[in-house]
Amino acid sequence: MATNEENSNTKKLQVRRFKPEENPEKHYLNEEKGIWAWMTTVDHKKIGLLYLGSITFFFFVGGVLALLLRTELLTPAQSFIDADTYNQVFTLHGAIMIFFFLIPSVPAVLGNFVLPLQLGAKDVAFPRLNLASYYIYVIGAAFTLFAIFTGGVDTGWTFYTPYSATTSGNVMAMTFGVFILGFSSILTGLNFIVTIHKMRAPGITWNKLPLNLWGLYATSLIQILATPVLAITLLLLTMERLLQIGIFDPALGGDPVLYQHFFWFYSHPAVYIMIVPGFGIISEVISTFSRKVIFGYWAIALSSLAIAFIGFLVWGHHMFTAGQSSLANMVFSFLTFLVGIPTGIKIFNWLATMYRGSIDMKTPMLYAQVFLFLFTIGGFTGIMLGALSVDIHLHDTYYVVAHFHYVMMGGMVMAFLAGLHYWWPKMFGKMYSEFWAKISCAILFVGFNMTFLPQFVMGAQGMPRRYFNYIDQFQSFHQFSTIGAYVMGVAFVIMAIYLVHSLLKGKRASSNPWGSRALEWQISSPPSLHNFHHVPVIVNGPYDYHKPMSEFQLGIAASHNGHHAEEAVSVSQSEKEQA
Amino acid sequence: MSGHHISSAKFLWGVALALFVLTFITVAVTWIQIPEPWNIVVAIAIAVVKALIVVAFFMNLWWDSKFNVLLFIMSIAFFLLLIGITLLDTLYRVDPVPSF
Amino acid sequence: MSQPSATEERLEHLKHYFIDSDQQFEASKMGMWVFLVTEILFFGGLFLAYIVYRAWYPELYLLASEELHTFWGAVNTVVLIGSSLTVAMAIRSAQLNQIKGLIINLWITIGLACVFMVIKYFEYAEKFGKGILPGGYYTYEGIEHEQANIFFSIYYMMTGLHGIHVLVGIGLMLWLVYKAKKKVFHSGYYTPVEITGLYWHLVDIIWIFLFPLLYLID
Amino acid sequence: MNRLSEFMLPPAKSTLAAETDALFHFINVTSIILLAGITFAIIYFSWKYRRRSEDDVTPVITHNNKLEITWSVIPLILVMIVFGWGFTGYLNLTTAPDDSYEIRVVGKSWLWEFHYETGHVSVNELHVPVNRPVKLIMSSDDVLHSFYIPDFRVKMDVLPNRYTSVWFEAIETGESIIYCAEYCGNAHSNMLATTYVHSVEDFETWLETAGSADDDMDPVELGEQLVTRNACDTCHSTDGTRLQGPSFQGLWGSEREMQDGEIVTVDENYVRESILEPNARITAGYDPVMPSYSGTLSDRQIDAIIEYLKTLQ
Repeated sequence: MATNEENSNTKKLQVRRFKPEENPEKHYLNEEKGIWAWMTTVDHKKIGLLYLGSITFFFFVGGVLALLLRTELLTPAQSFIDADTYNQVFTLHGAIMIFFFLIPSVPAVLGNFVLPLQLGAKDVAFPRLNLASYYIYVIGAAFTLFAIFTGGVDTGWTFYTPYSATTSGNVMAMTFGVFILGFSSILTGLNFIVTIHKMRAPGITWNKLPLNLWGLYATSLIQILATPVLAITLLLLTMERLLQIGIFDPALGGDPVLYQHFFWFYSHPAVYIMIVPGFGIISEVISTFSRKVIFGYWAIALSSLAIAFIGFLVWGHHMFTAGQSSLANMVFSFLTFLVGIPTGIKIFNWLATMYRGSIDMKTPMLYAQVFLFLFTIGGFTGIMLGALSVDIHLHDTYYVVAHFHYVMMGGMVMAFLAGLHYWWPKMFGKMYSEFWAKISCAILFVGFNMTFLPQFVMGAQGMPRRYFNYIDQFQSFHQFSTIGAYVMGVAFVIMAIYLVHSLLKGKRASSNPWGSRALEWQISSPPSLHNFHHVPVIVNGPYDYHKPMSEFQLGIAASHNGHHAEEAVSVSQSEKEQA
Repeated sequence: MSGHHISSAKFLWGVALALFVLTFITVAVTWIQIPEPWNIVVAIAIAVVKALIVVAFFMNLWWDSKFNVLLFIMSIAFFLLLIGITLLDTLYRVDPVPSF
Repeated sequence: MSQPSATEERLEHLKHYFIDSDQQFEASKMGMWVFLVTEILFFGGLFLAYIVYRAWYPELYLLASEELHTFWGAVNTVVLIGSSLTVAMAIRSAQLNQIKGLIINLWITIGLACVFMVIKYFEYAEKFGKGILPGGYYTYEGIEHEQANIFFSIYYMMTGLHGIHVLVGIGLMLWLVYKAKKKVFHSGYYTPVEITGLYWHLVDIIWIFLFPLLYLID
Repeated sequence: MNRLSEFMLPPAKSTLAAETDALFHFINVTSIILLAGITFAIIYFSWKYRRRSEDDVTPVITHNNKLEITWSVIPLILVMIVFGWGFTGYLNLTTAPDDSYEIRVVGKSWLWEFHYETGHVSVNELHVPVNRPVKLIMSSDDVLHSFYIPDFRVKMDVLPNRYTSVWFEAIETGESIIYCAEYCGNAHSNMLATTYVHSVEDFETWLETAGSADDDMDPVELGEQLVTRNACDTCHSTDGTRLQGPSFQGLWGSEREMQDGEIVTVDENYVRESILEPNARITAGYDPVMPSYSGTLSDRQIDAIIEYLKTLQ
């Protein structure tokens, strides 16, 4: 089929080879200087780095909050903070990690940086909108910080009514902050969709699109379809507090379960906003470090879209005990299991890609393996929670806490770290210490499992979540878990040290340290301000490791601005050799 | 992929006229009391027709790229999903009643 | 007026990362459609609340909609459809390089939008006077239904949010008039007019649904 | 298997617990087998196909539709089994037998009230007969709560505007803990109660005597008991510690500033008002979160609590 298509509307192009410049003197990091140039940049790479700085800050804050929680839970009764503080801390840990770290992490940081590079474009379609989305994020964050310092919020990140409508504290500032943040997410998604459609380099047909971009594309679709519903939900909640409109507050005739429908219609797909771009990264990393054609390209690409779609139909599995109708429970349980299938397909395809590959266990690959293991556990425990009768027992216990940490942290954060280590040389033109990176990864793996495996057992034993005090029976589990959290803390400190060291004194990275065939590795590290001095022309798929590197560096000299994406291209053999 | 469709003034007036007529009809049918639930069905049907006319001929989706059409359809589809699945809960609740 | 060379003027708007005006125009329009998707789902949430409560309390909707004036709702529908027409005419003018026509049509649109808002103002004022205030401030006793306040909460949320969109639309039109007077738009570049038009039509469509759903219940 | 079960799950003390547990173990075992396979593949491939030289050539294997179908269909069959199993279990968990013994449950921040057909109300103590289906019809007075007995594998949210229910049939006498599983504010984690499963005769006796047991008690002693039994001490300490509400120590006869600035002497009238209409006047610095005990405590009981408060100086 693919060949037919190519024959029918193929365009002949005269191309030559453009070898990437090694150790470029001028690149995007030094071409424009000064803090003002950074704050007003419309360059997608710099905006990606601005996001990287911000989410690192919030990850640090959220992480410290997590350690506070774990420390408090060392003893069954109060250890060092009171119940009210504890409730605020877990609310903030959840809200910050989800809205300020997980959701923007892969799309806004790595996506922003890599997407135009992988498309062979000079920037995203709407660079100023891209910058605006960053500042919207900052304003949203400012509102949230304002809420923290003016009374705090103790509702849990889910803001369930009627508690959130009646509790004291500055819930309005917080929900308003998250409301604003939603627009940042929407604008990023909008930008990516249009960019992927309109700004592909000649030859990047849909079947040559890197899987990372399929992941980002699916994510963007979820962002634009789900986030507006969060916006209206939070707006209604704000109005509930401001004007007592009563739609969600039973004291005024409203229905709290309706709020949960509103909330989870966004917040379940949001889980896929977090994890689907991670799938994209893992596909890139596994193929690159196995130096092998990805197995089942279309299976992986389409399963991302399938997950994005089915992910919209399953929100009610957060509400099995909430008092929704049995019919809804049945339908939601059924649909929930269907999400498992495309997820399984991905895992098996990745394994098949490794089969007979040439596997180089560099840090990104190590993280990808860790991802595979932890995410599989997260997936299986998801099956457990999807089963209606078992969920009745496990709902709102530590089992759920452990499950989503396996998916979010074991899945998404590991994928993010894989991506960060993978693209780090491209971002900064520096290598990091492979030795310390692996040590840190190993410690993180151990610490993670120490923290969250005991929580599965506690949860199955009946330990409810969001508990400040607990019965003595659970103390040893909690203590083990807390030690694990500190081990993870150590891993992140090591990571911070070697990454900062890499920035300051790291070895210069070559343009393509991993020997990847993907387009972003065929330009210098770090890239120049406008990415490409030529118009890249793509003749092979991004994972065609059986073809020589020279065929991946083709292009036409830049005689004009951007490029059209529509047609497939073919380059005759003689031209290739000429190159 | 014609992004620059130019409609004639006559055509645009015609579209507006159709919309005015439909507005009149939707008000007029409330004078002849149609029984529940058909009155809602008729009202919504007319609104859908009006909306489609606006989308197709004022917003030029009729001549627009397939993907923009797809986007529009997708938004409606997901909106219907949101409503349809939520109604599976809200319409089918059976609450117990205490006997004392 | 000095005559800048035609090609130079035509390309002022073109960003360096686009190949030509067409690509830029297509990208902007697709971006606007994506944005409209989010708008539809944003209002979708309110429609959901409307439908859920209507299914629960059909009699409430019958009672409460009697407080709304079908006549003025219908007038507002006609006004908004008229403004959709003038926006479409404005785009046509821009496409044909008729800058004067563009400006006139934009002014008419702004005028109609203001008429809409004025009518809305009188409707609101009348209800406020009766004690039909949003949410917890609801004091009206003419409707014998426990959830009467919720109908009007939904009413105020829907029409209020729609009204805000109309105000934003007016702001955008004023900005377009300003730009048009500075001779920014011509047949080769009228993207802002086109995408503002798309936005305005969506505002119209939402009202097309709000009108029967809120006013025409009997 | 039993050992593992004891480690992973609380004791199964209701008729339906075993069914839930069976599915739990089925998913666990299947998952562990599959996880072991996947983990083995990861490690084995990583070692077997490790890079030996920079010039390694890898085969071009783009896809295999048979494989794709295999690893789609087999998991699909497995999850459909799990779905059917879970759904039938759920139907059993939600369909109470017609002859169930009914008890009304009211969740309040932060205590559980149990109303019996005799009119008796117990706080944080659920008494049920063994070997007889018990159906709880539940509602909340304020925010969302969730009624959770791990030993019985039942859980259901408790809503302010609707009734919800759970049912179970205990298979042995003894005690089981009740948690609130839906976050409900400051003392969420103290909103615990206990289920006492009695033999049928014991239950009948308890029900008959429950209301009148404290008739001939000394008021101070009764007051002390009532403070514990009615979960007052969840939020009001008796040793001066600040919890969600003011401590009882030194409360009696003292002057307190209210939120609106009014100064109130803690006397009989004020204590009575605070128990029956807690949100009428709130001490400055505290939130209006206490539920009303109107209908739960009799006049005599309130008097006893007052007598007890007088002793806490």
